[in-house]
Amino acid sequence: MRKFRLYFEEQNRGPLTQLWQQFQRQHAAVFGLVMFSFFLLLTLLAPLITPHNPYLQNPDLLLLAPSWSDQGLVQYPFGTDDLGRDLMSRLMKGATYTFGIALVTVLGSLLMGIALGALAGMSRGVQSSIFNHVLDLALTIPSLLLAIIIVAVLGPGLWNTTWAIMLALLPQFVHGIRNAIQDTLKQDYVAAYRLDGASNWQVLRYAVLPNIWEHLTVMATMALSTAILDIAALGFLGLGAQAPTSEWGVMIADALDLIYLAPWAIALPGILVFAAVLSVNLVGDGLRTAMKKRREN
Amino acid sequence: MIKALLSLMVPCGSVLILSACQPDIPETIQQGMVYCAEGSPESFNPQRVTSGTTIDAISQQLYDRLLDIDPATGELLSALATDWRLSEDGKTYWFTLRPQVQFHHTGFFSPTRAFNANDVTFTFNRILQSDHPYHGVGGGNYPYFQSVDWGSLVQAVVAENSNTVRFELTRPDSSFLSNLATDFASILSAEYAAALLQQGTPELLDQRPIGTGPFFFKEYKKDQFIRYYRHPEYWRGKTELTQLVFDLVPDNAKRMAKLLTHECDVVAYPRNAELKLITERPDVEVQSQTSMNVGFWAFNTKKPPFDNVLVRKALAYAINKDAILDAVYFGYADKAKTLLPPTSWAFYHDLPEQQYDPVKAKELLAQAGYPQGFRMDIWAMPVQRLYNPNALKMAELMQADLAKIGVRASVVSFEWNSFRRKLSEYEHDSVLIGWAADNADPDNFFRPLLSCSAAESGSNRANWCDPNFDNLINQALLTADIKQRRSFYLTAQLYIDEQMPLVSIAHSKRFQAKSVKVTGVTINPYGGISMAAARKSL
Amino acid sequence: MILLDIKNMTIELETPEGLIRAVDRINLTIREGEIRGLVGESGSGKSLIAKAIVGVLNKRWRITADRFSWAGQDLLRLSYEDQRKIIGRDIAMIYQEPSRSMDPTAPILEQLIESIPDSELESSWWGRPFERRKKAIALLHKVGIRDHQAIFNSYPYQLPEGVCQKIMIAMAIAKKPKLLIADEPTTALESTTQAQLFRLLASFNQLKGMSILLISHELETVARNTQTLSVLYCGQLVEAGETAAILKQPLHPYTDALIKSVPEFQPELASKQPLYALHGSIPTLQHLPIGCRLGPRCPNARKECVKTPVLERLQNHYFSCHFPLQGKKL
Amino acid sequence: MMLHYFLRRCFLISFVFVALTVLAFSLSYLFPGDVLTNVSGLTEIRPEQRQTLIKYYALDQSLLQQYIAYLNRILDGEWGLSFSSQQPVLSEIIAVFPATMELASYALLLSFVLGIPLGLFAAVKADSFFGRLISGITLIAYSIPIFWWALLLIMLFSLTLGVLPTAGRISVLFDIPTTTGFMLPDIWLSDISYKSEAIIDALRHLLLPAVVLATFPTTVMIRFTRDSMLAVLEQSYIKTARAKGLSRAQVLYHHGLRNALLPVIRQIGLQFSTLITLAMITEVIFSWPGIGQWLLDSIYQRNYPAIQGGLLIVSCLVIVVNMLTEILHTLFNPLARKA
Repeated sequence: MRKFRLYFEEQNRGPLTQLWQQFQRQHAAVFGLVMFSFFLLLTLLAPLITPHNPYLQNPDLLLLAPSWSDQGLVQYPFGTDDLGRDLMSRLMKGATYTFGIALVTVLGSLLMGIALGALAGMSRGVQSSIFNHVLDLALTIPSLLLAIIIVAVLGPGLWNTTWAIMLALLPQFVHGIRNAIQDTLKQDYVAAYRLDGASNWQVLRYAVLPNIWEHLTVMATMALSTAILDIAALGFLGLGAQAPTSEWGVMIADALDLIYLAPWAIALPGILVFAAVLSVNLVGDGLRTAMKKRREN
Repeated sequence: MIKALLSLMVPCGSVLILSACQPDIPETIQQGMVYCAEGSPESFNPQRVTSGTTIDAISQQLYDRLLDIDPATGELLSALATDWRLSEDGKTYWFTLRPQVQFHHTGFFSPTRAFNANDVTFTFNRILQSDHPYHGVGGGNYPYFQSVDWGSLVQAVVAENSNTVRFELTRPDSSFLSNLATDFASILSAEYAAALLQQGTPELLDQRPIGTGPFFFKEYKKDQFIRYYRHPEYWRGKTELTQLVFDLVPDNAKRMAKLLTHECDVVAYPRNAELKLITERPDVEVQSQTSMNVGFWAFNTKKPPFDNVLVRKALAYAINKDAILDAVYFGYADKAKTLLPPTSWAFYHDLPEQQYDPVKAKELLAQAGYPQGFRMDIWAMPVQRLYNPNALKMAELMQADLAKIGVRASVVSFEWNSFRRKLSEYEHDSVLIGWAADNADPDNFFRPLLSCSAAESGSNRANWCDPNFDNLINQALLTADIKQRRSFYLTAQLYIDEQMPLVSIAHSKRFQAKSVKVTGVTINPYGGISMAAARKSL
Repeated sequence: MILLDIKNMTIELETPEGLIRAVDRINLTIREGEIRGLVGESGSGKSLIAKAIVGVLNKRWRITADRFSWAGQDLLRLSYEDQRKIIGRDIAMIYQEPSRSMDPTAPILEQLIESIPDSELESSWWGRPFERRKKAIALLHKVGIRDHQAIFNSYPYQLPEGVCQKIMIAMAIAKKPKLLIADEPTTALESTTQAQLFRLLASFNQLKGMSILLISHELETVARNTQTLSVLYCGQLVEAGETAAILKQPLHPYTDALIKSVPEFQPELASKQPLYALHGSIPTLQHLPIGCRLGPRCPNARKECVKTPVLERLQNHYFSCHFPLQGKKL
Repeated sequence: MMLHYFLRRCFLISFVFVALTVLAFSLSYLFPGDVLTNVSGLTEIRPEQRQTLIKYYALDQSLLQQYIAYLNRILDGEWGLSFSSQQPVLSEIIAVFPATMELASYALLLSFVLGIPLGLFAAVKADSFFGRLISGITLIAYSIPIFWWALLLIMLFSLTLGVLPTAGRISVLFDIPTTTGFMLPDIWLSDISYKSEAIIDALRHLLLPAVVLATFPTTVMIRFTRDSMLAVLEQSYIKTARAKGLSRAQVLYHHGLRNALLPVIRQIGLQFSTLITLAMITEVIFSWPGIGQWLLDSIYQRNYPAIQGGLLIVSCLVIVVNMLTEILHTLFNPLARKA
């Protein structure tokens, strides 16, 4: 549907609009973006729009079937769990825990990563090699093991495990940012900045960061998908969120005992975690291919 | 490349299909049976434990006792002791022992002589004499015997000749015989103990057991399985099963899954929620048995604010027992009024029922000086037992009930063995646990749970030591006349209701799910299950 | 006889904004044993033509031609695979950066042996690897590399550009091609190896009668080493013919400007005199002028130049311009 | 040149190892509870024993001496006693460790056998229907949470179809003496009569956990091979090879494959620590008696010496694997040697 162009005017669109055009062209990525924004909205608005109080136990409505099966009630669309709490509002509230906390973890990890990555990237010689080796160490410890150690020291709890995941994601970020910074430092326009007398900080602020923030977002999306999976896994193992909180991983672990009576109690949180991670991955992939396509032409 | 891939897939596929048919598997496997237990045993010597999980796994399989209990009537039957005589003043007992009873022949020890009197004296002197070489081995605590204050009861155990033993007591005790019939009083091998002492590894007596029971110990992989082989010269006759494996599966859903995929033949404590589902399946059946047990919520009476009776009564009023019965027991249990189950002959029928009344609870709290409530933790045991199928779920329910009266409760749980260790050191505020009877005697409920000697040995969950409660249950033991003992127990139950050291919640039926191919496995209402008569058809 | 005959070949690039015509209806003919030059500023599409001939362009390029015949055989009718087979057998190509056009992780010996086709070997199959090795050594000696042993088991990144280019030539002549396309072979080399390279190409041309298509943007190296010449501007063929005739008497204003801008061709250039340069710059592919693409920059551009000029012929001197320098139709 | 490279590598590894032991050492202070119990692992320490123990574990000296004492205790295999079983931690680890290695190696093998061909196929036929199908499935498999994926497989294959068992390495009725710790070789070496049935049963027990664990590495392998192959296809030396007249398959096989697969080896090293995390989760779900389940039990029991031991052994494994993939990468890739 090429626009009819009467006058032959110059059309140099900024890199961002080009990126958006490439991104728009991939339908899967757009679908991912829609799902991602749905989850984002759910995370922010969950406390307001949940039909029932997620922690209100209703003793005479135990293990109600979801509304689409015959004995289900319509005001409990997804039925209730074995303590009589409405499953749908627990799932919505769960979005704030699993999705929301994952976002917070990735942002924290990103900021720390930028700080450390910049230090590692800008410094040369011994200092940068020290940074790399310390990160290689952090990279060797699997995230679950890190979580176990932190839980052992601080005790289980949602916020303790976010520390564990943040530390687990950090090495990926710092490695990625350090490589990105060192690549941009090789560019000529950085040398030009230096010649104009820019200090390290100005080079970082004006030359390097604006050029790598797209790469950062792609890394952030990849990290977000691992963060969601890790939070759900830690919740499932009982190291992360504790019993009454309605984090998705914990809900699957609770519903495990009713695997025959209420299979939907396991299926629903699982589908939501899967959808959240899929949306993040679709957006991440879409961004990556858009950047590649933009670089090609 | 793709061709190479395909050529790799074909052999793997065929191997899988081949697995469907079972060619000639040797006898030890075909006649082997798998019992899925809900937790790992703490030790292989019943004297040293009270937890039902361990008793189920070891006592009836490896050992025999002097006397046994008839599951139907609760009467005492002769086992290793063919018959027994009581002196007139009721203070000395004579037991004549069964001849030609062989101990186990295993890889690590083979006995030279049959069972005789010094095995009995060794088993009980180990508990009584603190200077006995084996007394201190492995920590030196014998919770059940200490809780029933056996040390001050039994003066001496003497072997008059090779097959008669004499017990001298300090005072007449009507529950002595039933205590000898409990699983804790299993007979060990003196010869094996002497051999281990010589080797200098006495603690192996409790880790690699030797007994006279139907199976002998082959192998134990911690938290995985215990493997028993058949004891060929068992005195009641060789069992049908050649191999018995206790598969340790703490997770209830996994245990149920293993039953449905026939990886387990018998499963302990199936989840109450799934009982309906199992009865519909043709290949699996459920056995149920009303058994003497009680699930309760005990407060640590030494820790403020639980040392105040008003607070304990308020918490009792705040709990909605009917909701718990529906959500946790799924209606397979009856509401408990007092510690004793209704089936016990000393049950107090017209004791007033504990009502669910949050308003009164708030008043009591205000009276006790806590108008805006306080913070406490509820310890929920992670393992599923017959008296409490899902303590974590029950704790969550109570958490919501307590929140209504302003009490902020948090749920705490650890792995089963460290959970019990921390409980016996009274680190808890309150705990959801329970007790299953080992014999028909009501004293088996009061003494191990609420007596002062139980408080020292760590098995009194309420940490409650009340002198006049103690002398009530002691007097009950002195007379043998049933009517008089019942009157003491009635006043004892009334006293517990006033002091409320613990809130009894429910008496649950005991369930066991097994595959239809397995026969001869019955639930023993008192103490551990026995696999001696089990048979597995193909 | 004519080896390669291409009529009206256009190459277009699919871009999101639509089709861009990079090369616009060019003709190219190469006879046996002839050395033809292809000159044009960078971005005029000369390497595109070479890659189009050899068929290594990726899917986003669309090539259409009226006639594309090789040694009398019209390739358009054949399937893509058969075209590939014929061209692969008879045409060889060498590139600008030799070190980057060799597999970085494969030793030189392996890449050399790989380029020796089986048809060249006579001995039976078990003697073949030994014979291949002997042939490879012979090839290296032919291109002037004495110490073949060190070269064999080293990797491309360890060798200087000059040696890499020689190895590329060795690989090219391994299959005794009829035509060798040299796409700016000397840009990455220093001047000494440049002269060596041209001498090598000239010797192959005389000894084996192998015709060469030399693509370059330096007019004077092409002028010295080629017999015939074609000049390209923004994808349009502006002039073609005998190199000497063109240099002596350029008909197209762009060729004239090219020749004037090379100091060696201006013997009467006084010192400190400003060098001649065509004003303006080459338009980008997206904004090509209609008609004659030199239009806006041409010194004697007129109204008619809006129509794309047709290729006209003066004996064997072709030019496409409405107003050639020598005036209309002698 | 290679020797210099090895020296630098060894220095890096030793530095990381030292940093790791410092972390493990500091843990016994960070963990709640009395330091002496955390270091020694004895749950009941009688008062008169306390003094001799403090002297033995050098807790009274400066931190540095304590660290050095800790280090040579670690090196000669004395890792303290596990709280729950009062057995030496090292012996328990040695008992459970091979099971995890077995599961992880089968998963890696599966990811190689499946991942690389599919990745190449997806790269070569990128825009064909199959190419897009493979990338779609990889994206989905990459985003499925592993524990939920395991539950689904169990529900399908074990409960409804009843074809595969749900847990364990082999049916408990089979009494297999452990010689190497790996199940299949153990069966082969053992002198039991029913060897073939035991192997079949072990394979049936191995299938589901291996497939579940292999999902993540396979998707990573496919994505990475596809991306690196696409990058290689853009390279100019592929164009020259095509121009040389080699057939399409020859070009791909000789030049494309090798250049594409080299970075994949390095990628395995980086992904190995995530593989261990997933292995731990798989073990918990399939109650596979490996180090993952052992570690998770030890966190439930607050078994601090065991956690320390687990941290050391797992991190050393990951370091060794990283080092191996690094060395393999430099051996095969001349370009890396140039750097």
